[in-house]
Amino acid sequence: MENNIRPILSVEGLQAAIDGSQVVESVSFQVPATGITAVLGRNGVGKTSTLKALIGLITRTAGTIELDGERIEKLPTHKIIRRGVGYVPEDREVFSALSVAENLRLAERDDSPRRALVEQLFPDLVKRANQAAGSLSGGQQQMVSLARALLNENKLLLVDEPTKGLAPKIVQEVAEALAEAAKTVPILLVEQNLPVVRQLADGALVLSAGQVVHRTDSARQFLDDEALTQRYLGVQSEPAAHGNGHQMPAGGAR
Amino acid sequence: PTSDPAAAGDGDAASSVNIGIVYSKTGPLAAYGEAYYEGLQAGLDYATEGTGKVGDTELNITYHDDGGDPDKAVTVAKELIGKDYKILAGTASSGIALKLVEQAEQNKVLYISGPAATDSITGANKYTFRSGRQSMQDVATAGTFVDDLDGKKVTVFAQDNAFGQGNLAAVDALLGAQGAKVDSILVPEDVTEFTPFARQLVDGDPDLVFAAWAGTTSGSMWQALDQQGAFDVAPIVTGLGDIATYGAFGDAGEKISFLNHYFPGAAGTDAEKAMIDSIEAAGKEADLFSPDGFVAGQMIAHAVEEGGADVDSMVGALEGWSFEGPKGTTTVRASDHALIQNMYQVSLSKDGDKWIPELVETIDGEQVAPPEASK
Amino acid sequence: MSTLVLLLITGVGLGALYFLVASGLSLIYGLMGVLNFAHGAFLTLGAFVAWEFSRRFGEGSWSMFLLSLLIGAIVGGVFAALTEVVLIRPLYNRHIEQVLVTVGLSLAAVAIFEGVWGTDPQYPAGPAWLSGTTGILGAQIPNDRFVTIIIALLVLAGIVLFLKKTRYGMIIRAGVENRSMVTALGIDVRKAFTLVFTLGGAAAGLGGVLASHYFGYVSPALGGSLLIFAFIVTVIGGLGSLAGAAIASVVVGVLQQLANFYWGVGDFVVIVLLAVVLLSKPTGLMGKMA
Amino acid sequence: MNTQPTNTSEAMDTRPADAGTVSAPLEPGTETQTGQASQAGTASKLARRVRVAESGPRTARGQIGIWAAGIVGVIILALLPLLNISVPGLLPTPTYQPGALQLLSLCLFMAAAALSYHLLIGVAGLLSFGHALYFGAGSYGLAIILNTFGLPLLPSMGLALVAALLLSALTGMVALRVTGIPFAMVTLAFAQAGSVLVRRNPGGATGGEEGLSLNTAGVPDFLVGVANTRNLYWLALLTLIVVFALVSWVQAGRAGHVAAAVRENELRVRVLGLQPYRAKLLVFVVGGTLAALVGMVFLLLQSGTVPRQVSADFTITLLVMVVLGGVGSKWGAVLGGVIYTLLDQRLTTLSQSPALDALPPVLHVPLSEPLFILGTLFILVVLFMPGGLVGAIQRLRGRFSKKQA
Amino acid sequence: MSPTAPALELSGVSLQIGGARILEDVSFTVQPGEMIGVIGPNGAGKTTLFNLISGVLKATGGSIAMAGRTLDKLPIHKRAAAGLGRTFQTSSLFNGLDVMENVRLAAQAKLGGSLSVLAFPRRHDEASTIAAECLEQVGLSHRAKVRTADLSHGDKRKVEIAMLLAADPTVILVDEPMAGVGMGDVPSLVEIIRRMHRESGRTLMMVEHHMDVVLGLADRVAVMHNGTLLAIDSPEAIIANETVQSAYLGQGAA
Ligand SMILES: Nc1ncnc2c1ncn2[C@@H]1O[C@H](COP(=O)(O)OP(=O)(O)OP(=O)(O)O)[C@@H](O)[C@H]1O
Ligand SMILES: Nc1ncnc2c1ncn2[C@@H]1O[C@H](COP(=O)(O)OP(=O)(O)OP(=O)(O)O)[C@@H](O)[C@H]1O
Ligand SMILES: [Mg+2]
Ligand SMILES: [Mg+2]
Repeated sequence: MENNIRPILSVEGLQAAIDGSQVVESVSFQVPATGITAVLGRNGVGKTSTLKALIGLITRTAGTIELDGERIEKLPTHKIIRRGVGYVPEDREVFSALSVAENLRLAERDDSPRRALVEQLFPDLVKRANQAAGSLSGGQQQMVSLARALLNENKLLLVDEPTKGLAPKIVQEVAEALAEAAKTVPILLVEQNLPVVRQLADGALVLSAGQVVHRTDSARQFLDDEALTQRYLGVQSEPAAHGNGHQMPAGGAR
Repeated sequence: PTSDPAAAGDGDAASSVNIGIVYSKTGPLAAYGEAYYEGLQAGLDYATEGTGKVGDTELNITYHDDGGDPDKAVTVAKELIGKDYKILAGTASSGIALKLVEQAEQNKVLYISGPAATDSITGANKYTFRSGRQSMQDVATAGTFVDDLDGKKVTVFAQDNAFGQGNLAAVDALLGAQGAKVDSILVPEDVTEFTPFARQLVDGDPDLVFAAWAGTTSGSMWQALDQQGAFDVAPIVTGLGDIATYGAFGDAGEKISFLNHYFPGAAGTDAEKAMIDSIEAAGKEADLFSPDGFVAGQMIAHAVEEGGADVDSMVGALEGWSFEGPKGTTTVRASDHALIQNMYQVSLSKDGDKWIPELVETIDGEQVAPPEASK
Repeated sequence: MSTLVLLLITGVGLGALYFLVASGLSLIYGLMGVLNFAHGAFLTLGAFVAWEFSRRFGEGSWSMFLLSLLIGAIVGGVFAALTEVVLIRPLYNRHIEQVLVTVGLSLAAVAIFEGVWGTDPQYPAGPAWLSGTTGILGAQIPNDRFVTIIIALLVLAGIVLFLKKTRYGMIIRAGVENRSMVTALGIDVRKAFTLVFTLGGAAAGLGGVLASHYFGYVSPALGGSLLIFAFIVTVIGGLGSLAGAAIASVVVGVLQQLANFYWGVGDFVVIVLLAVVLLSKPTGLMGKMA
Repeated sequence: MNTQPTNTSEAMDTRPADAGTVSAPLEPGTETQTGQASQAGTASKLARRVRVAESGPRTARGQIGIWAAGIVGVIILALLPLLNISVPGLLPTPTYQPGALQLLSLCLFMAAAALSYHLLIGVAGLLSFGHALYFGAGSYGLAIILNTFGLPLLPSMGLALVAALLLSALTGMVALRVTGIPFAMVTLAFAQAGSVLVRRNPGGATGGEEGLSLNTAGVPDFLVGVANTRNLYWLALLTLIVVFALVSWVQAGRAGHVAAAVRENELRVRVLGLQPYRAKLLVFVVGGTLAALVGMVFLLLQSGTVPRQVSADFTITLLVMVVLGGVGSKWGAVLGGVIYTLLDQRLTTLSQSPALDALPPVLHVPLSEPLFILGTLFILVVLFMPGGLVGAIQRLRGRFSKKQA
Repeated sequence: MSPTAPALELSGVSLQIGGARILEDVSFTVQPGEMIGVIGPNGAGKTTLFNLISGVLKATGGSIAMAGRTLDKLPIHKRAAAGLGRTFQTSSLFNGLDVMENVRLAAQAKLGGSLSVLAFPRRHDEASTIAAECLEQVGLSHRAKVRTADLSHGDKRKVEIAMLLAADPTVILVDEPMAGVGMGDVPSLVEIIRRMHRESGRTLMMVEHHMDVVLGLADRVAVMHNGTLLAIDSPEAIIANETVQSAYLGQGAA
């Protein structure tokens, strides 16, 4: 689905390093101005690192990044974010010593944060507003992390494994929330849960060893191609239903 | 000052003697170090008549900073002794001086300590002498402020550290022997709020107060004494420090009875004139510890003159030696190497921004001689 | 009786002085996790410059005294800001190294002060009233104690307001825990850190000027001598708790005063207090548990 | 909070459940759960980063190379007093003369002292501000025993060592009940108490400000006097070798391993069934006792003690040495100790060189203050040489071998 | 300690923090060799349950026994030494040590926790051999020398499992082992866990949100909700349970 609208994000030859060791080796891709683009790949291929490099959380050593037509590869992180990027990190990274309410207040960039949306999505957080975020359960922390990004109006959301550690019901809710959000803001989504990817993603890019090895406008097509998923994700056959299905995982029969 | 160690050591042994001066050029006692250094230059000049030689023997003097750190001083001392230095001199820090005393004894070199006041240098060993006064002499001078001590209550107001304890013991021994009832208020070291102790002093109603205080807290100590009205109760005696500390007494300055180690101009000897001239020529001012340096210069010159490079002969030459120093007649007591010297009573008065010391009385050295130290 | 009154009030005065030094330390340590060994240097510099200033432009009047307080605070703040930008910032997230550079700075700064002002103490003069006394219940209390107590209260109120009324407290607590995530929320965390450091330094500079009047001298060693008690007060009070530091200051001041006067063991008592508090409540008196 | 108090028999072992996690079922591993936890983690973070530098050349060949260099180094050091080597500026005299030997002995001692501190901070991640207490316990203990009992040197040393061991065990047992900055502060408090005690001069035992002199009556003649500086130098070298061997031994042993793991993640160690407290205590006591040993030999070298040896300043000096060399590395501690001591001792001379007088005051004033140079140097190392000297050497080597490849 | 004593027995276990009841009156028994899956919404108390069993937290009520021996008074390390092993929801590793050292510490603990300074780990001692084997099993041999801090998220999860293998406990608690593991690697991890359970007859409890995995492996499934044990039954029965469906799986589930 080629569209002629300018992509919201275009990345050319991006390289990045952590403590001097190269973890992103020349990555180029574009994120269309609408919909969800999935980033796929096995553990350790550099998905998280790519996301972090985009907003300058790890050192970018080469390449160009254009957000909405403007170059941002030289900007410090907070300036990139203020141009309208929401980031949901992989390890939740809530501020454990701060209360839930403080975590959320800290994230508010706009004059009119969308508190109602967040409260409706995660009522649990309202109940726990004064609890220290560090004492939340893993899933509750994930909600805080997501909520922080959804509070603001953004041009682009970068979301790293948002459904990890969430109960199936919440996974559904989060997926729906993302789908809802994607109506107004494009999302670059790292996700291991393939049923969720299938449900949400429009396009996809696949990483291997720090490089983009496959790009597609249709994530579904990719997932349906057994040879490709086997090659890049190591998955024999991707379960057709949502992750909550009751099928035995591959090799999981007893 | 020459400071080229390489020049030392070589050359004809008979025609030069190596002398190492270890003093604080930097560190907490740098100010004393400077006074000592200037005095020493003057003293050497005076004793060698500007030649730097006694007879044919060259005084090969090198200067070393101890930075107030005993480890550095010991390292330097060992280095020098290893390079065949026969004489060490200097330091205002009692802790460092005692380390050097130890080195002198172990290695049989002459050591003439500087302004360090601790009594334990006196009589420490055969090789150790001193060019300044010691605490006992201060205390004895304090005793001269009351005509008859018999039955009087003398309170020692001091810090509870080696210095304060030493002074208390000295007062007990010296003034107690003259019939005074000695008691004490020992303020723990590190205390910064002296008001209650000042109150305690006033409530004790003494006849004479001897304040032994060192360090930066003296300003607030005097202020507390003044605020609580201690000066209305009894004369308070303390040692007058170097010029830089005159301001520390604050408003109390004019009320304190000072004992004094050195009062410029009091002696009026040739040696003193030479010292003051020489120091002023260097753009400085004669200060409390200038004579310690000057006397050290005199003693070094005399030791070498009489003893050449032989340490035992130097010791022999110094023991019992009596000479005209910047404080008048000065004697090295043969038995324990105490330096018998005059002391002074002084008062301060304020002139605008400046404090001017005034001589009240010169106390004869024999009158305030320390009791003999047992070896 | 009057002795006890004297001990208590002067103890509180001493506590106020501790608090003035500890407040900046506690602010920086509590929020940023930096145990700032250079705090003493901020303090000393503030005191020295204020002394230089009033010496040159005439001392002894109230207006000069107040002006010198202001100057001390500004100098302390500027020095602290520079320290943060040049030394602390490049080492973010590396608390131990941050502590180490402040150790290095304190060594170097004291050496510089010695080079510039000499090792001898200098003696500042304030308004005459300051060195007088006021009688309370038969005890003659030195007047400068009252000034110290009042200014300590003002500083406490000021910092509490700053933390309550602005987002900075929150930003920094979050930033200490996970700095990059704060920037990833679009916040320039560096500015916040510099600001807090500056405030801490200003409190130190102010404390330095007051300390120089309290002790009656300024010397390069002034800051260092107060620092250890400021540390103790900060830790007893609890990480990041300004109220804790205030309470601990008064407790330590009074306790030290009593123990020193009656048994001569003030320092030991304070040390025992520190050990007991930490062993029974490692987070300190008012330290947050979660 | 009504979580049950810890049980009676093993109160210490259950402590973290109380101190760190009682109020919240925190997920361990998110290291910065509370302010306190973040403090506790800092020492380990420091040690951790240095590991990065180490992990490169830790190949078998690299190891052998290091050891070979070490052995050659020891042989050269042992021969120094017999050689006539001059290093102008660095050493005050040729190496066979007492001046140089005294300076070198001092370097070796400080290296040994730094090594004992390395055991705490580098291995177990324990940031102690009270290490000087044990060093002082050694030197003061031996001096007092020699003064009062008149025993010969070796039995006196044995006695002092036992006393220091008991002291470090006792204080360690208490201090290790807390971690992080509280631990640093409790150790500081103990050392401060020791320092105040020493300066108070109780019963005339410690000599107050002035310290004690070595009573040479019990000391064999070959260790007394400048003429025997060479023997003292060899003694210093021997001490360093012994301390190095013991530190290596403990570090490589089970206890060292567990201590290193505790440094990284204490809860995880417990969950594996190991006891952090014991491992830490063992390391603490060994570190303290070794410091006391060094302190004793130091007494012989300097013929006396001073209160500074018990002060927080001295501990900070050790910390500076370890950081200078590179936290987490034994060789770093040795290198840091030697270089710091050289600088500390020699900068005084340098700062008085007449060449400085010619400079304008802006340069002259700071440069003639040795502490200024030292402090600045230290800052520069921390800022620009993470991993200290050893880290820098390894980076250089890494670059070198990359070029070769 | 009779051989027939249950591997784990919880009776009336509760935890209150402040006013909040985190766990309330949880009782159940696990037979030796049994595998229990634990599911429940986020914040239900699953991790807390593990924390109480392993001693990381102290219960405020009730009692816990392992193989007939009460654990209530035992500190963490004694419980571990008695054969209880666990993993953490957020990977909890020795970050500054390398992967090999991490796993070897676990093996060391197993081989005897003596702290004698005389006991030296040799380069190729038993512990190292065991550790190498365990790394091989989770497929991380090639990363043995990498600091765990530098691992990607998924690889850290695998180290956790390897440590478990090396420590070789008899009763095992695993907290969300699959979270963040790429789909392609799930089957092999499932296989490892199955072997741990089946072949050596160990007792296992596993918290996991991947229903496929839970249902495929567990003999019985425990459902937690709001700090209480809602049900503990066979997988089939649990799936059929309507409360579970609505509270946990959500409408999207079959
Ligand atoms: N701090 C670090 N230092 C060095 N290397 C690192 C560091 N953090 C990550 N890496 C390496 O960078 C590579 C990419 O890691 P990244 O976290 O981006 O992977 P990922 O694709 O997100 O994996 P996962 O699915 O497991 O989260 C990995 O090989 C990892 O080991
Ligand atoms: N200090 C506290 N105060 C109040 N509530 C707390 C506290 N600590 C934990 N809780 C709550 O206890 C509940 C149980 O948490 P737990 O981590 O056991 O959940 P979980 O079932 O493992 O969830 P997840 O699947 O999300 O990991 C959570 O709701 C959490 O917020
Ligand atoms: Mg990732
Ligand atoms: Mg959980």
